[in-house]
Amino acid sequence: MQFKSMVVSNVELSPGYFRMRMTAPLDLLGALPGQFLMLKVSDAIDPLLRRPFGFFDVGTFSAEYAGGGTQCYCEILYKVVGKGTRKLAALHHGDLLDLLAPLGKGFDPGPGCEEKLLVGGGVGLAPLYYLAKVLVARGDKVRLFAGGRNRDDILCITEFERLGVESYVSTDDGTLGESGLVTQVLERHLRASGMRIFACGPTPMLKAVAVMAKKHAVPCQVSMEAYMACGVGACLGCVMKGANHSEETPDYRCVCKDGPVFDSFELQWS
Amino acid sequence: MQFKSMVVSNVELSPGYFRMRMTAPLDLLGALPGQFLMLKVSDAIDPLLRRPFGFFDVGTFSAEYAGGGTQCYCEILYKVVGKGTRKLAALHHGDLLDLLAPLGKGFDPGPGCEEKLLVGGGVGLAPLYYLAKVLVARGDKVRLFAGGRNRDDILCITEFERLGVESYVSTDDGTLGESGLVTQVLERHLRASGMRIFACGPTPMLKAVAVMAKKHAVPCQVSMEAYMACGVGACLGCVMKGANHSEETPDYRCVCKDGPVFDSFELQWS
Amino acid sequence: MQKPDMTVEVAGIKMRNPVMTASGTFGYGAEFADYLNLESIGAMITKGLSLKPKAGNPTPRIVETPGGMLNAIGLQNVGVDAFIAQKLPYLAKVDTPVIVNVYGNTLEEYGEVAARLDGLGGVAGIEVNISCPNVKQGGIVFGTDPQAAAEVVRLVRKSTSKPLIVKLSPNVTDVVSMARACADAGADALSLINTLTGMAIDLDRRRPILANVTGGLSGPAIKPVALRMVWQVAKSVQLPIIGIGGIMNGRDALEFMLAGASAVEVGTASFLDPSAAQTIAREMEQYLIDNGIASVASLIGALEV
Amino acid sequence: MQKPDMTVEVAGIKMRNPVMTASGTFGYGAEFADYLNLESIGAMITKGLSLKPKAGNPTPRIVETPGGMLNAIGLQNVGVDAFIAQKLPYLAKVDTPVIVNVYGNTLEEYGEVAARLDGLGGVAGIEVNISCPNVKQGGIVFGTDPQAAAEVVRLVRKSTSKPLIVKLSPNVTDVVSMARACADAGADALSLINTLTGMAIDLDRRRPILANVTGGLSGPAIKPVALRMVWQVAKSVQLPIIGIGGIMNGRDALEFMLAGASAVEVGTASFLDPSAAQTIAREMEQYLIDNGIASVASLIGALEV
Ligand SMILES: Cc1cc2nc3c(=O)[nH]c(=O)nc-3n(C[C@H](O)[C@H](O)[C@H](O)COP(=O)(O)OP(=O)(O)OC[C@H]3O[C@@H](n4cnc5c(N)ncnc54)[C@H](O)[C@@H]3O)c2cc1C
Ligand SMILES: Cc1cc2nc3c(=O)[nH]c(=O)nc-3n(C[C@H](O)[C@H](O)[C@H](O)COP(=O)(O)OP(=O)(O)OC[C@H]3O[C@@H](n4cnc5c(N)ncnc54)[C@H](O)[C@@H]3O)c2cc1C
Ligand SMILES: Cc1cc2nc3c(=O)[nH]c(=O)nc-3n(C[C@H](O)[C@H](O)[C@H](O)COP(=O)(O)O)c2cc1C
Ligand SMILES: Cc1cc2nc3c(=O)[nH]c(=O)nc-3n(C[C@H](O)[C@H](O)[C@H](O)COP(=O)(O)O)c2cc1C
Ligand code: FES
Ligand code: FES
Repeated sequence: MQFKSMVVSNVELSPGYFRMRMTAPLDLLGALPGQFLMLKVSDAIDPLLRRPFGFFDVGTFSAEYAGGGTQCYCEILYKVVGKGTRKLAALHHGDLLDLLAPLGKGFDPGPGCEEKLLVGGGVGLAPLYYLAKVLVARGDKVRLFAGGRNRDDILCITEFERLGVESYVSTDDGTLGESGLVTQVLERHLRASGMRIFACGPTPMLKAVAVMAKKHAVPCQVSMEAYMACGVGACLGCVMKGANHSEETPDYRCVCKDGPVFDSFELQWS
Repeated sequence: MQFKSMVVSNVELSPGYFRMRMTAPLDLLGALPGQFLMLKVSDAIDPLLRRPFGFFDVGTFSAEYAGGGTQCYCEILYKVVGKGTRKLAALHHGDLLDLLAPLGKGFDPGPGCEEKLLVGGGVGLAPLYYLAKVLVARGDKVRLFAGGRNRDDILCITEFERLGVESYVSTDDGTLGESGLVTQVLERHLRASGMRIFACGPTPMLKAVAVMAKKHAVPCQVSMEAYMACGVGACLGCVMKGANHSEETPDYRCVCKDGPVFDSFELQWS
Repeated sequence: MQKPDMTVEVAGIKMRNPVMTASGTFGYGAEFADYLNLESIGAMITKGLSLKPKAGNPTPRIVETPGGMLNAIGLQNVGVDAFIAQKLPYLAKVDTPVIVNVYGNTLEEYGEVAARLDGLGGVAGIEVNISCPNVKQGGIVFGTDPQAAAEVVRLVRKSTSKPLIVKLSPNVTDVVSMARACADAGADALSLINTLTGMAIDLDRRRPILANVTGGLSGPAIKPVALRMVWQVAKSVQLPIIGIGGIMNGRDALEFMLAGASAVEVGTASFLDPSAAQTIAREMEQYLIDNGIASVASLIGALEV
Repeated sequence: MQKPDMTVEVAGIKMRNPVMTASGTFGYGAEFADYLNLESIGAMITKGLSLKPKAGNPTPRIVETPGGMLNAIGLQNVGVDAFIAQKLPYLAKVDTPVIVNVYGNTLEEYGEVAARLDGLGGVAGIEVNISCPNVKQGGIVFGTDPQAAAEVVRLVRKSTSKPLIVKLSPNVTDVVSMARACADAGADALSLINTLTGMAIDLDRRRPILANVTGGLSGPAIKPVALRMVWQVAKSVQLPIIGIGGIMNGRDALEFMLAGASAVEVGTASFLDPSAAQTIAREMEQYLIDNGIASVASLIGALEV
């Protein structure tokens, strides 16, 4: 869908990290965790391209300004890194945005009997929160492994805990939770069956998780990032190498259309 | 000077016409009527170039938000015509702008004994208001001839009248004041000596005024507009032909540096 | 007032309005079906097609620049056979002309791809890309040397009876001589411009941002260059011209028509707004209505210089 | 940390930092004295100078475009004699190298203008503009044909002992062959790029906006093209390069240095902010401090490809 959305709120959670709520048509309630949206930050040419963000949450609220009617919303959790996100951070209630959503393929939650291990860090936690919400609602057992360089990379843990998700935090410098890599903490919980990993975060972290998942033969889905222009599979700007890619037998996947969530075994990690 | 300025207020006077007050350093009190400022509407690349505007007013006020201290301001009166002015119209109290001011050469008020005839229309009235204010403060006799296609082009007449300026309004369609051209009304008041004309408005109007001033041998100054890039006489983008210009003996004047106010006899009007 | 006549005809291809989608920016059409009515635009041009499937360049392949973007996709495509088997059937059902953009690594390949498409229902015409800056093997020569370009065009002309559009590169000293060479070699129409070759650098990593180092610049930034070239070529060559480059709205499109274009292609704009092509056609029509202009074709080359 | 070494030397001209002001965008220097410290920048390049005073083109001469601007000033200038009499004395008092940009309507004029400036105190070097797109008489040929360019450079070389910079046009198929021709003919350094030829149209009036119809595109929009050309030339030619095109801030300037430029020229940015050249030099220094880089010269050509 393409729709005009109104900013409901846009709050700085911790320095440089913002949570923004936008209005959406009711159809967006069908959006899957892991799918994403693309928004046009400016109607001028700067910045030119849309910016992609995962869903941090999708739901409904009673919109006071709309006379208490039920209004669908979506939320993103974003980090200010460049000119687009800088402009986003300056938006206020009432500002309008143009959205494409939902885009791409989301997480496959798998059977309910499995234990769901969510692994992420920084803004990688954003789509995992929406995933956790959906999994918890289904009654699944969910654990969160949140890692980062330091405490600033660990966001919204209380939100996860409020859902009843058990959280394991680790930081490289030990400023929050255990000191060390998130994969070390994750590995202690891994068993060969009845588990499924969902990971989102910086590519090196995803790679480490993918390698570990392979070693322990645990199914693992990763949510990837790539520079995007169109978001709909048309420009071929956002591709990644599939597991069997070679110069002779090319196997590129579009992050925007075939992903952003991939089975970690499908991708080439070298 | 180049300085950062804060928007104090930005009010729509009539549909599409705005009056904006901005803070300025005290030195700006030296700005002459007819001089102008250039402001950067956006810190991004769109719009890229600065936009030029005449001074509608320059003065001081007691700034409540600055603890009642005396603050210098400048004001512009502008019409929304394109993307730069559209962006300007969206500014609020507290927004920041980058200004170059004062630029160019202002009106030469001439001796006090003369009668001052101000001729303008639309936003051309803007610099004339500041001129009227200065002339009235000197004790000069000032008359305003405001013309336009219809009533929407006649702005701020009450402001002029509040200064004690006698105003003669004419519109092409007769929706305000006399029906007809401003030059017809002006001509009725012209005498060969003891008068000085100051005109600002669309080029055809200025040309008509210049021709009439010549016919009656009345000194006449006109404030011109031109596309500008630098505003300081460096790019040579804003030139006009001087009276003696020819291909062989070129005589170009910079509107930004040699103008925007010119003696009407100096320019080529063909 | 009556609705204005928005139809145009280019190289025998009749279009309901002058707005076509530019190759490489509209996938194979289906990607955009959710966002606009494919039967509301003038024509669709598909992603550049080569004889064999092509992997394209390593990533990153795109980067934003001031008022534009660079791409170095490297012509990743499914190859002509897969296109015919998998993509064309969908496109053929849409009541809008489909123009297939083709590319060859060698002179011969150009001829072969064109030959495979000849006689196929659902293919309204062929746009020959002699101007892709992002592939190494000779692409540059075909697009920048009039003789080489003429050779490609002659061969493709022999290989197909379809309407033949040749797409020109802006990375040349003299676009008019390229245009003349293609016209003389048998092109039915010319489209221009393809992207300007550019580069972006990651200062902190001290590396080019694109894996391919250089890429093609598109978007609003290039519009003045595109307008100039369209105007130059339209003045000098007696073929219909399709204008391309930074078209974002109806006014931009109409400016290209004044400069001499019979139709336009919309590229980067479809990334900013997937319904751009339809919106632009609508804005053009509205401009005609607002200004009492009866037919869009009357604006072609109507610039007063 | 110690202050980094910002000095560079180009064609024997020693500069306190790599930021020069581009010809035609900084007048004759004095226009900017109120807005920045002329002794804080690397060098000043003056408006293109011809033998006789030149009226330039009719107006409008400038127009804004997406992320850039077109200009068709047409080299309005006071002529070399008036420059020496009226402008140079002021400039000579400023402790910053002054480079004089020169232009000839004919081959001979190039030689004569250069000869008049030879031996003059206060002139640190000459930048030969073989690339102005806005004048009719042959300007295009000198800037787009390697032989013609080489002829100009040889003649100017003979006419002056000053450091000789040749400014290249981007409106060519192969900028490297232009660069080589100028290098072989005796240039001490190359500066690039001049403006890209473009056009803008007033849809409602159905007329070109510029009286000259076409003009030169400058500003952020052209930066990717400029970076690419600087990189191509720096790889292939053994002369110092001065990078120009859309430089708006210190990061932009440093990107050009990574691509191979020994110094940069700031053009359009001075219109947006008359203190731009000084600000950019300061931002470059700050980047070096923040990243512990001891000398700006160490970044020249440091791009890892
Ligand atoms: C599927 C997907 C989901 C994402 N979800 C989130 C999220 O939930 N929260 C969040 O903070 N960020 C998320 N990102 C990253 C986010 O898109 C970038 O941080 C953002 O585009 C940066 O824009 P900018 O203008 O501030 O930065 P700039 O560096 O100025 O952007 C320049 C260009 O690079 C692109 N770009 C820069 N960084 C990235 C990146 N990491 N990934 C993709 N493109 C990039 C921009 O889109 C733009 O085209 C996601 C990215 C993808 C692909
Ligand atoms: C010395 C001077 C004083 C002026 N004073 C006033 C004033 O007091 N009030 C007011 O409303 N307007 C004034 N103008 C005109 C004002 O500068 C333009 O209306 C404004 O720049 C339009 O910008 P835009 O982005 O909205 O329009 P766009 O059409 O989008 O602008 C595109 C480009 O054209 C230039 N441009 C467009 N119209 C004009 C114009 N009439 N004159 C000069 N450049 C133009 C813009 O500066 C910009 O570079 C003055 C112009 C000059 C030269
Ligand atoms: C991502 C991308 C891919 C492109 N692929 C092709 C292609 O395969 N064949 C081709 O002829 N042109 C290709 N182009 C060029 C466009 O068709 C068009 O000529 C160019 O982008 C300029 O138009 P625009 O400014 O409207 O985008 C591509 C452009 C982009 C941005
Ligand atoms: C208004 C204007 C006038 C110019 N005049 C000259 C000139 O006289 N000689 C010259 O060599 N280049 C001239 N140029 C080109 C600039 O020096 C520079 O090469 C070009 O603008 C690209 O740099 P930028 O993008 O930083 O502006 C002019 C550019 C502009 C915008
Ligand atoms: S962003 Fe265009 S194909 Fe993925
Ligand atoms: S605006 Fe640059 S010289 Fe007047």
